[in-house]
Amino acid sequence: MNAATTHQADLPLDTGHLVGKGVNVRHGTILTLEGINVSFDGFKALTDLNLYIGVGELRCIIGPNGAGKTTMMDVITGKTRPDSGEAWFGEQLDLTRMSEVQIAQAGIGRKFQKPTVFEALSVFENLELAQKTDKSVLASLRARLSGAQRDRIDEVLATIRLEGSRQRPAGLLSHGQKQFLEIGMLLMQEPHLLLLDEPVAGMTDAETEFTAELFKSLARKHSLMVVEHDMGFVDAIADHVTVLHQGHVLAEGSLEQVQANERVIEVYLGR
Amino acid sequence: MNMPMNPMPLNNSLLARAAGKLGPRASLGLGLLVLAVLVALPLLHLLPADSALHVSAYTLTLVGKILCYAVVALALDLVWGYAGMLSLGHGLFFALGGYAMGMYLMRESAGDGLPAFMTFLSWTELPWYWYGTSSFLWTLCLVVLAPGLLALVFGFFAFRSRIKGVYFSIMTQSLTFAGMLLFFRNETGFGGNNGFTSFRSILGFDITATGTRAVLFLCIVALLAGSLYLGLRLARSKFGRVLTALRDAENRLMFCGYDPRGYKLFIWVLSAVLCGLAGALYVPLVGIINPSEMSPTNSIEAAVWVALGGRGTLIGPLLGAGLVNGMKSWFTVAFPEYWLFFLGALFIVITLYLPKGVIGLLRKEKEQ
Amino acid sequence: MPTLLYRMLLSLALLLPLTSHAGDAADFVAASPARQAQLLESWAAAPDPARLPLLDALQNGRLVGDIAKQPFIEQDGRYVAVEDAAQPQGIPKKLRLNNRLRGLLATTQASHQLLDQDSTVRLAAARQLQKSAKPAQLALLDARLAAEDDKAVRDALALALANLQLVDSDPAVRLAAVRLLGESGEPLARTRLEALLASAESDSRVRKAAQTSLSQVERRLLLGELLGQAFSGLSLGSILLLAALGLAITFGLLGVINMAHGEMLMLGAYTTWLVQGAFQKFAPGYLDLYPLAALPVAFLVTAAIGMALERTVIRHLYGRPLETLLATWGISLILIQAVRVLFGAQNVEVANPSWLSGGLQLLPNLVLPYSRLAIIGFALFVVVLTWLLLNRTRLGLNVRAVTQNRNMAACCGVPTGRVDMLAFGLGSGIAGLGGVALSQIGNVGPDLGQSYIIDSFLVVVLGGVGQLAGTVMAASGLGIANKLLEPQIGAVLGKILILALIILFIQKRPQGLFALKGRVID
Amino acid sequence: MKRRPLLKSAFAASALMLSGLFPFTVQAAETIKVGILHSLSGTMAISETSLKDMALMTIEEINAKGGVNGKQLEAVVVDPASNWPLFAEKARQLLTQDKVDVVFGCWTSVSRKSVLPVFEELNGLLFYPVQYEGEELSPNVFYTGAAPNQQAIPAVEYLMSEDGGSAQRFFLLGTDYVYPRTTNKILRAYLKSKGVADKDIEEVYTPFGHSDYQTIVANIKKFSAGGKTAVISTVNGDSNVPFYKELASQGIAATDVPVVAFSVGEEELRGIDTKPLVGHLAAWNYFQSLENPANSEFVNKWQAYAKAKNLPGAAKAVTNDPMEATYVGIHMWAQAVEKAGSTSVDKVREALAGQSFEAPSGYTLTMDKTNHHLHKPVMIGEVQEDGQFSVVWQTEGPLRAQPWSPFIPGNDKKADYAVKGN
Repeated sequence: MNAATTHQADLPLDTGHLVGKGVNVRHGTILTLEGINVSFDGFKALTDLNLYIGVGELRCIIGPNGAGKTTMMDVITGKTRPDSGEAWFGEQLDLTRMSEVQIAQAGIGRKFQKPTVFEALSVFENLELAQKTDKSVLASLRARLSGAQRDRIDEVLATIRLEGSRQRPAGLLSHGQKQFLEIGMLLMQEPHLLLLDEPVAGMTDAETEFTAELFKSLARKHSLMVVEHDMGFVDAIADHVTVLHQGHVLAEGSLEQVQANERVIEVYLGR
Repeated sequence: MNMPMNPMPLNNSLLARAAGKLGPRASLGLGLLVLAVLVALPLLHLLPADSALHVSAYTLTLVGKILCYAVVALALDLVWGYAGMLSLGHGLFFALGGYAMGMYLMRESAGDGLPAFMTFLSWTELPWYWYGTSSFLWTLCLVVLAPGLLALVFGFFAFRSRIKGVYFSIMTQSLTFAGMLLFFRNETGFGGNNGFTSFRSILGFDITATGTRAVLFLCIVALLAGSLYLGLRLARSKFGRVLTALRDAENRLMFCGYDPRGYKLFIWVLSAVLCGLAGALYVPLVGIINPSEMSPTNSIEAAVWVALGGRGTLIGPLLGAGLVNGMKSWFTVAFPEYWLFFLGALFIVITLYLPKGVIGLLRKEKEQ
Repeated sequence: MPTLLYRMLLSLALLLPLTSHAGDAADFVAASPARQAQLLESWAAAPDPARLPLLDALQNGRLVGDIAKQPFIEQDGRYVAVEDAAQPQGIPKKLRLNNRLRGLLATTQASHQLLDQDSTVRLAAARQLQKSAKPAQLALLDARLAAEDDKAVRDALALALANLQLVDSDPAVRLAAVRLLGESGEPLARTRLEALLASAESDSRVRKAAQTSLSQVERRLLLGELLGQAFSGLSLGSILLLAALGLAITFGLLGVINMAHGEMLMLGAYTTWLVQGAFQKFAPGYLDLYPLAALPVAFLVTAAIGMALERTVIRHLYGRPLETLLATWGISLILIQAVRVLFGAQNVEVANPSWLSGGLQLLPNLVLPYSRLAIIGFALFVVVLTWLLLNRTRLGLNVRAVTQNRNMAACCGVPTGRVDMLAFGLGSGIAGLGGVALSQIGNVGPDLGQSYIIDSFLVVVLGGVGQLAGTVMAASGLGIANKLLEPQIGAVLGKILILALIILFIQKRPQGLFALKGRVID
Repeated sequence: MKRRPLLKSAFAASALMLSGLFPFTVQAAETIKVGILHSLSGTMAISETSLKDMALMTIEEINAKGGVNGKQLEAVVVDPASNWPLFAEKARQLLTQDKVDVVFGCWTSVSRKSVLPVFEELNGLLFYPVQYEGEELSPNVFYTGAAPNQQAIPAVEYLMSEDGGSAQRFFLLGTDYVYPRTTNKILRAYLKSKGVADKDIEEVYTPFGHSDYQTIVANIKKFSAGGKTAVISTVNGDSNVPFYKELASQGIAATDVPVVAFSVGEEELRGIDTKPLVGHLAAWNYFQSLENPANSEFVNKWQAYAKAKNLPGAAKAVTNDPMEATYVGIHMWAQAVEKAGSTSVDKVREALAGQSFEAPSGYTLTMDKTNHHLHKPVMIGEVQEDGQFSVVWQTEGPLRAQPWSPFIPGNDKKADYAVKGN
């Protein structure tokens, strides 16, 4: 229990509105991290991290445990404030100055390592809550689903193959189904950038294969950043891979390039 | 923030709604029946005392009191059962509403002079916060504003710094404790330990007259019905689903783009205002308001009503408030020395064996 | 010079063998209270060692009189005749004193003790006379001062004399007296000097000296007051700490919102009472030692009750903190009512043993009560013990392992069930120890625990859950803040202000003073 | 069967209401019902429990002598649990559901204020046995405890006398509620009339349940350096133990600064080691240590009763002023019922005026003809080592109560007889 909250900046309360409808991506880069440093009580989680993700790119991040993958996602989503460095979403949105909610509304979706869905709500309702719309208190009080919104939910239900469970409480789904539901919720948010933390953990081979298909079809329309340990999965989807080690980028390139990199081998196989 | 504060049964609220959907006609019928009984009670009270159907003032006051508590339980359930924030300070909001009404009643019985306790403190004029309290309309505003504003300010700070779980409970408890200490002081200007008593009239009507009592009772029934309707609408709206989501996975909700603070604040203030209204009706009915209503014990007891009845449902808290208070009324006469044992054992048994409360028990039987 | 003459005459009178005190006891027993007061005053001015046994008997309440007003001294149930009394007629009655007579008696005894062989007795007597000497004793003090050879006693006597000399007709004597009073740290000296300044004192040198002396005295008094405030803050802090320490384990480490924690304090205090009763019955000679015996007993009793509760109720509720709140509240109701039915709703009497009665007179206006000193020391002892237990023993290691990751600990072969039970027992036992300490300064009744529960939770939350050091800091901080605010704005507003400050403080540090930082996975 | 749960909850709700409608009572044929309204749980249980037992003992005693008007008394005991609204509810229940003819009960002023409207509305009869602040005179209440002039003022007179130590400065210490505030207001006015200056009077209030008296005792010490000081304590209940313990451990003896208390009796002293407190004072209308035949019979009877009923702490059972007032009240009511030949409230009220009773205090106490208060003697007792008081001073005879103290402005206009809604 504690406290990444200590890194939270105090923000005004009324952030229940979309910050920017569109993201300025003139230079073709959706995410820019430059010189990011994060430390917890002396432990350096990220040191001088630089990372760029292009529009429509599908990027895989790999790295041993403790390499700083999750902390990096925390920085991008506003959960952790970097001690120094810059984080830009597109050209104009400074992620270090935005709250988690503002970042989510600006179009960054995140899937947690451990699938988190609203267990007491049905699958349909989970998707309904995630849907991109006005998310202020007043709007929620008055909200009625329009036909188009309903169609969109049905569409996503079909995409994640959960049509048969639309009224089931999400808590009763299997682990893999929860993973899909969470991905479906991300889709409902219509984000520009999706951060996916170990999306295929606990999935069957068939499910993994299906997920790979799904991600490939998502790329181009969205930008994706996938953290994954399953090299087979990485091989199946990624054209570009980044290796993180001890809080900074160790290598970047195609999977073959990276796998051939001496330093990567050293890190993975030990000295 | 993995405070496992709400291991709520997964599908509780779903079931609740399922039950509602399965037998809408039956529950509506039953609801109307209860409502009819509650409306009939004050009318029967108007019958002459020797009539067989006469409802005594004692019964009416007792049932009225329990209904006021039921509103408190419902209000607490909105923040605890639905939004997952256990408040141990709802007694404060209840008492504030009561005090606001009490101020009016004191002015009414003091006439043009100062309330007796002020004369006693040798005060020669009303303190500023008493201005306007002789007006019933302003009093109604106060009944809403006093608890509402306090909840707004406290909630704003608390939710801004993400105080939740146990911390939130302890902070609310301290808040009501501080309020109690403040109101105990005679110089605070609310009658100190004695609080307000000896009310004479309300809007010019004798407060002990059967007619006044009946109308008061009807107001309480209306408040309860209104709160229930409001609760039902909220629970069925998207707002209600966001609250449930908030309770179960606040972080997920934030990454979905919802700002939890606004949601929490809204339901928190609404709940406080409902409590205040219940307090305002409670005071003329029982004839006294004093700081012990703010004692942390009272607020804990309210949490027990909710837990007993079944949180996260709308009917549960009402049942809980009724059961505990009914038992209290009976036990304090039947076993004056031992009733605390019953009450204590009840809490233990409920938490150990009935995590979903009485409602859960009833539903479980249905499923079999 | 009438004063001088008077003094010489008196001194002469003192040297004369005292004519008749043979009837003193009889006179006293027969006299009305007003006459008794006169007798005591005259005896105070003209002490006689032979009268001491009589005065001692009077003070101890052993002087009795029968119907014929004959004096006797009660000894082990027998009545020993004083002077030439015959057999007592009827059952003699104890001589009742009122406060006025008690005060006079103390003065009279002191002036008799000035003649004692032992210099410490004389010193104590001189100190008493500083407070209560009457003008009639001027000559006596003068004479004793001249005859005294012990320096400390002489200084004390000089000060006692100076009090009386403030109204001397000779300005030089007054001046010397005023200067001497400047050395004193007695609150009474300030009053006397203020009275002198307010009076029609004509001599400007005396006035000036009185001003100087007054400011000297005031400075010393201020020091005493400040130290006193700091001490009372520390003492309150130590009490809060003892009350909260057990909770820091049950709530802080196990995550159980133990509303019955206050009742563990209460049970600890009741155990103390029972142990006291047992000593009164079986070992009255060692009665003074009962608090020491009560410590282990209270620890064991409350720990056993705590463990029983853990096994039967609480272990079903781990991970559901808000439900432990309700269940333990039920437990607390039952415990309170059980004690009420068993031992009665009234408070029971727990007497301080002699070594915890009274206090250490550090400055004339600063007394540090032994009971409070002992509690501060005891609190430190318990903190150190708890720290050692948690950080230097196998059990402590297990407790920390279980509280950090229950499943992992279980996989490593830690018997989590047993560890939970022992940890809860430890927390309850420490609360029991706190109860022993609380019994020495407050009341012991069924509601004892209720008054500490809110403060205890605040201390733990403020300190940071699971942080022993934070708990210590929070307790002493709250204690000192309370005591600093109390004289300024009163106890109630002080407390409200502190609660408000805590609520604001939690804003800045929602996890308390001493929270760990780190990455958290949701 | 989808309706069952809902029907069940309806059943539960109606059962609940029935339990409210028909509370637990046993109807017996020829008895007179007597309500006892004392808290048996909660914060006030500490004081009120023994009053309940005393009332039961007195009723037993009256029944053993054949009852009242040939009928046995039947006690209906309820527990208002130190909860003030519950007091009102229980009072209404006793009067309307159990149909009792008289109620003995209440301790705190707020509980009395809470039930007062109920008694006035239903024309019930309440006997209130505790010393209180006055400022009230209801036709439905008989006050058998002391009014301020029957306790506070004689005590201060004593303190100012030579035997009491000729106090010149007064530290008025109380718990912050109406009784201490009224008493202190009266005392201040009285002291002023005796020429005591404002700077020689200090008034301090602590909250309920205050347990840390370090600062206050230090202040008393400081204040007492300015001249012969007495503390007049209206500290309530539980706070007394820490207060006296702090006095003792900071070395304030009764000879230096005597404390006279109006709320500390034998029962409270049971919880305190009195050895360091010898010489401190209390003012009451009765002490257990009084030596007269009526009292020794009273004390013996109580101790035997406590033992027979196995009351907690029976071995050390003590009597005190409110217990005596309860005892006297019940007897007076019984006498009045006999005189009136009926339990009708109006007739009993009439019969009570001028009723008298040989009280354990050794005096014949009389109910005033008009003002519903007893004429009572005032006694000052000194704390003894054994937890008892020895009387050091007492009034010549019983004093008439002044519920409307002349020292409070505006009271001269109040009628000295009972009027509704005062």
